[in-house]
Amino acid sequence: MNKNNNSLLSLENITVSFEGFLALNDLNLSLKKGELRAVIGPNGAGKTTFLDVITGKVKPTRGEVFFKGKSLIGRKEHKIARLGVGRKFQSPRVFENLTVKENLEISVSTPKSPLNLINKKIKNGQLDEIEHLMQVINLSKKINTKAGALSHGQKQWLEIAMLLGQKPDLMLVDEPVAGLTDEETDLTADLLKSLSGENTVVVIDHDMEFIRRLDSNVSVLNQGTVLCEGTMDTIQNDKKVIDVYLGRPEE
Amino acid sequence: MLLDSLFNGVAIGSVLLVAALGLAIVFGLMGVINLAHGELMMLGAYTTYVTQLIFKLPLLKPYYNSYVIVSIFFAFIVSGVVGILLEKTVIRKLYGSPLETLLATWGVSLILQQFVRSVPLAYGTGLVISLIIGLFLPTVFSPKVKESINFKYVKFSSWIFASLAGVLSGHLIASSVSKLSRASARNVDVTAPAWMRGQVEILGTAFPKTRLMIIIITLISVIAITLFLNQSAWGMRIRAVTQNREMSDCLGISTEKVDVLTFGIGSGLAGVAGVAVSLLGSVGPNVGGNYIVGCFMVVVLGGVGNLLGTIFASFGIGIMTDLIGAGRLLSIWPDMPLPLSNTINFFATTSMARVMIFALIVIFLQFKPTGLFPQKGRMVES
Amino acid sequence: MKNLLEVKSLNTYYGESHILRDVDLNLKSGEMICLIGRNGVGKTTLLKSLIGLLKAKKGEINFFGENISRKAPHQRARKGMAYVPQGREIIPYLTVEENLMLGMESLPGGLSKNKNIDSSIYDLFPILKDFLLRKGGDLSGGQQQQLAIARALLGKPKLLLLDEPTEGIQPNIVLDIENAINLIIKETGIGVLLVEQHLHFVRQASRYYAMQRGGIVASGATSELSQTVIDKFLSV
Amino acid sequence: MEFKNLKLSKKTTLIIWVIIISFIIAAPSILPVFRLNLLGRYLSLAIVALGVDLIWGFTGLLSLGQGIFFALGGYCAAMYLQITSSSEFPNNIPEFFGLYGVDNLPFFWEPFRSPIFSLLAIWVIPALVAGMLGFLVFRNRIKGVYFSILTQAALLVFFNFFNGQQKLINGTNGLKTDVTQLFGQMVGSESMQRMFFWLTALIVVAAWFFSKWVVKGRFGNILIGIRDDEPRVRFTGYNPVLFKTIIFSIAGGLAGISGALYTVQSGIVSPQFMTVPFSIEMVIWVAVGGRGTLLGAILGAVFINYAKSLVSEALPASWMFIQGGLFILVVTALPEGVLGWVQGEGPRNLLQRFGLKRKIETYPSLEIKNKTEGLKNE
Repeated sequence: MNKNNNSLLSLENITVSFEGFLALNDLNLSLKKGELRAVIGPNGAGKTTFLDVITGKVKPTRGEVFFKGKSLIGRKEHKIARLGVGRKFQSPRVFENLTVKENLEISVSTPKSPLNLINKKIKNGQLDEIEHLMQVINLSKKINTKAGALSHGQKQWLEIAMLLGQKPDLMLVDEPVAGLTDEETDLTADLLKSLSGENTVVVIDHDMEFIRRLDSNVSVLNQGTVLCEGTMDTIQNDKKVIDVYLGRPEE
Repeated sequence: MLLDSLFNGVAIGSVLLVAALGLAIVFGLMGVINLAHGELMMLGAYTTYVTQLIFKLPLLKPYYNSYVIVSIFFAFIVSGVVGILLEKTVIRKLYGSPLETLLATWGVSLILQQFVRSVPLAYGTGLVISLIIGLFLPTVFSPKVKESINFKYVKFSSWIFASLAGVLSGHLIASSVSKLSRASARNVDVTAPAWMRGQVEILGTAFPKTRLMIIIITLISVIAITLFLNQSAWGMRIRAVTQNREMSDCLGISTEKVDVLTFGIGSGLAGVAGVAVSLLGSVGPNVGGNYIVGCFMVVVLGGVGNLLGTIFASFGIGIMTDLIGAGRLLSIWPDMPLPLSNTINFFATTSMARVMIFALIVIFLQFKPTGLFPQKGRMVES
Repeated sequence: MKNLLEVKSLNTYYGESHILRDVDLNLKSGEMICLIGRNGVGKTTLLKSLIGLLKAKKGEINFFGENISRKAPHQRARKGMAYVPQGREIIPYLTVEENLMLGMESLPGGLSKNKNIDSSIYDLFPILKDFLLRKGGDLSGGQQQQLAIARALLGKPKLLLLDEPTEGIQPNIVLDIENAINLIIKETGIGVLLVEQHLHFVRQASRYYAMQRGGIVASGATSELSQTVIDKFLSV
Repeated sequence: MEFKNLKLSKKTTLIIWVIIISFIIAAPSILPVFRLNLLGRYLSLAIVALGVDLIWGFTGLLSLGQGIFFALGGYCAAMYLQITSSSEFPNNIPEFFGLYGVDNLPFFWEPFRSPIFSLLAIWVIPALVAGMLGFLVFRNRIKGVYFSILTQAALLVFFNFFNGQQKLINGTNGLKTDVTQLFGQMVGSESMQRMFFWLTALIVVAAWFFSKWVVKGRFGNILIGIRDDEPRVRFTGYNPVLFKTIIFSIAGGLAGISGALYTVQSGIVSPQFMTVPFSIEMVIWVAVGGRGTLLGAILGAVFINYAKSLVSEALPASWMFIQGGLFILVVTALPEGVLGWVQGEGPRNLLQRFGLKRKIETYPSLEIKNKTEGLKNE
């Protein structure tokens, strides 16, 4: 077994096939603890499927996923989440009929058993945590507002806060700045940057300005496989990447 | 013996199949569960009854023997038109919220049940006739007329004409067939014409002709619907919309029309099933309710969006019902151990067979939650 | 010459996200124009708003001088717009032949009156003839792309909307597709609105519009498409 | 599914409760016995409606089979009453057994000699059956309409089963309670019925407090989360199967209690409790009252049933039309029910609502994904 021991997450030869269509094709990728990693790639490169495989939504046709040395294949979504994998979805998916506070309560509560939730009051430490998170995302004043009434950007941030509240060892963030204004985009980039080090973060996005601002290692996916990895500068000068994004060089 | 059992199973299965066919098509293609499906069957059964009485009139008497065949067409049109009306008024507003559709169609089923109780069948027929004229008359005009601003007047006046025609025909039927002129909650009976009574002998076993007739109706319905879906222009449009609604729209297909048509055909098939059901027993306001849960079991077991699944599930359930319900396993295997034979005896009635089959389906779903033939790839997006 | 398509301050939302912001654009018959910009800037949203899959919240879409921004996609298709979406959107369980026939739905009389596929389409895409009875979903990406374009052309459109026709397709097929499209424009004089990343193809358009964050930020003749513009709007 | 979740304001809740309670207290003195008994029955139906609101209004599970659990509760209560009152019959077992030549009490009825066991069985047995059925279905991520039609099929199966078993449970005839005795009094007697009325009223209030407690805190929020976006709940580390099973089981237990109270006040339990229309009606009580409000369930159950009995007396044929129309009207025009309508901007938007405006789907692609997920998982 070719398991890299100092990596937090490693995907080995992952292949996902939907009725003959290869969404992921022999994908290999590994992440060190505390790393911030950006993943880019053209449409249909398999970025979202890549997250689906890690979080247990899609079972790969072939290959292995190791997280903290444990295989994730065949585990249920909620079990993987409890192991410490948190995910933020492409369009913000917060519980719109619950208030900001209730949304955060759901994310910070542990243990996540029905009995605990129905019986016991939320722990004081967890309340403090919520307080803290609301300051981080600047929503302290909207504590009792229904999440559905928040602006798009606020929802994006609430979802990031919910992700943080889960205290995951690995945060998977899918297009966090879609539909945000320039200013919000910059703030989000700074927020994510400040999280790395303590947390391990994977960010998927299209917005190159944003990715550049993250100032991290970048993996380029194309046709379901990792095309190239490196810093933004390396990537930009890589011939394969330019080909994918711009087509063949002009004759 | 085995042939007997097989025939019975197929007979039960074909009733299920013809009843479930429309439901499965509408569910598979549109993602809508229609709880009024049973009542659309009921309308088909009453149509058979009305047709029968009309064919007893002196003018039509010579053709009496063919009334069952004619009523299949009538039933298809009556239930289909009511279905179209249902789609245009209620279902269309609820696409994308299947649970709400479930409740609304249940409301429709209550209204339809009470309708046949409180409205004399003659005037009911008149109403259906005006619906048919009202819905179809405006469609015969050329596209040029349709696009003009005055088309709404054309529509309006065709509805007036339709109501007049409906009232007149209702009155005509009421005055010529006295049995249809009064409302009644009592069950009525359809008597099969002479050529359909009695039995046929095949390979030394006697089969009732009505059952054979139902098998034939089912067979024809399945073949017709398969041909329609696979060969006709509208069939192609329906398949396209089911598989990729947005792109079909972009190609110029009016998805609205496709929805109406699909629902109308599914409902029409319920009417055909109603004809079959009317041959089996008496016809009453509740006749559809007796079959609807069987249809649901077929849909759940067969999986969505696959005609083959519906067919397999129907015959599977039909044969199982016969095997369990008639206690046939015992006669096939007489010396089985006592506890087993006791259990089988316990379930050896039609209603207990349903209990057993439901348990089997729940067990089956533990292994294949999507049914026998799950739809592959893109789901219905409505 | 009058504009075939004229878009005026178009605004489209996707849920609450404001995707298109005051887009202006015009196109003449016989002209190919190209939309450029990185992933996620709203190019696909613009095409979807033009064909009607997304309803524009504000603004006008004039096609042959008629504002069609309230019409349903199938009505726009019948007026002469054809759409080749990203990802092709072949009807997967229909055969290639049936998929092609669907293209004729937008002709007067629709499918019911137009049953024969114009064989000149096989001159453009010979490969399709060999696969007529296969299921559309079984074709490879490049074949599906050719099928999608052929399907669009069979409706004899006045305007063709092409969304990344060369994406994920092997180079020789890309050339075939480019040639086919150039030929169509020359022969039939239709307008083409192209969304494209591959520079080679972009250069064949007469004009370009560059998009960023949902708005048009630059436009001009493709011959003047300088390296700075490319770097700014297109490259990684 | 898209609908707003409304929390009734404290003030509204209080006002409604004051009205309900003052009506309940006044009822025995203003209503004739016959009407009082009817009101008592309808109040007991409010309990099953609370359960429907818990599973449908809060969790998004549309069960069309609550009649199963309702009837189970009724059978448990009726059998206890029959057994305790059977001393004058041969073999000291309920009379009907004699008709089918059964001499010994079937073993599974044996524990029902104990009042405590019976009292427990009234809600524990339905809760267990619901829990088991629910677990098997939820485990496979069967949801939406699939869940609904499966529960309806289950209902019919139970109906057939109870209808067919003369020797064990008196089949079609059901079990009568009005001729049995409790504490030395006839259950059908006026004083006993008055007592049951008070008991029912008390239990309705208790059941409301209990339901309120269930949905109040984080547990209830998870239920709402499951209703609105189940995958998201899963990715946050919760197991929806457990939550759904528990709430379905709770609703089953409430249905059982409701069925028992209804049985002793109507004087009989029979397989008729498990007919399809009755179970669907339960849903419409909640829909009319306002789903996700709990109080709406109580009001809906009582008022619709009262209206039903009044209309049926005056114009027997028209109730089905009215009820059918009500279904369609509520679903298309008043998706949040009467309470939701009053609480929201209903009165002001009266006209607009009748224009049947559709809400804009916020994230179409996401919603489609959710919808199809239930059918597509492997």
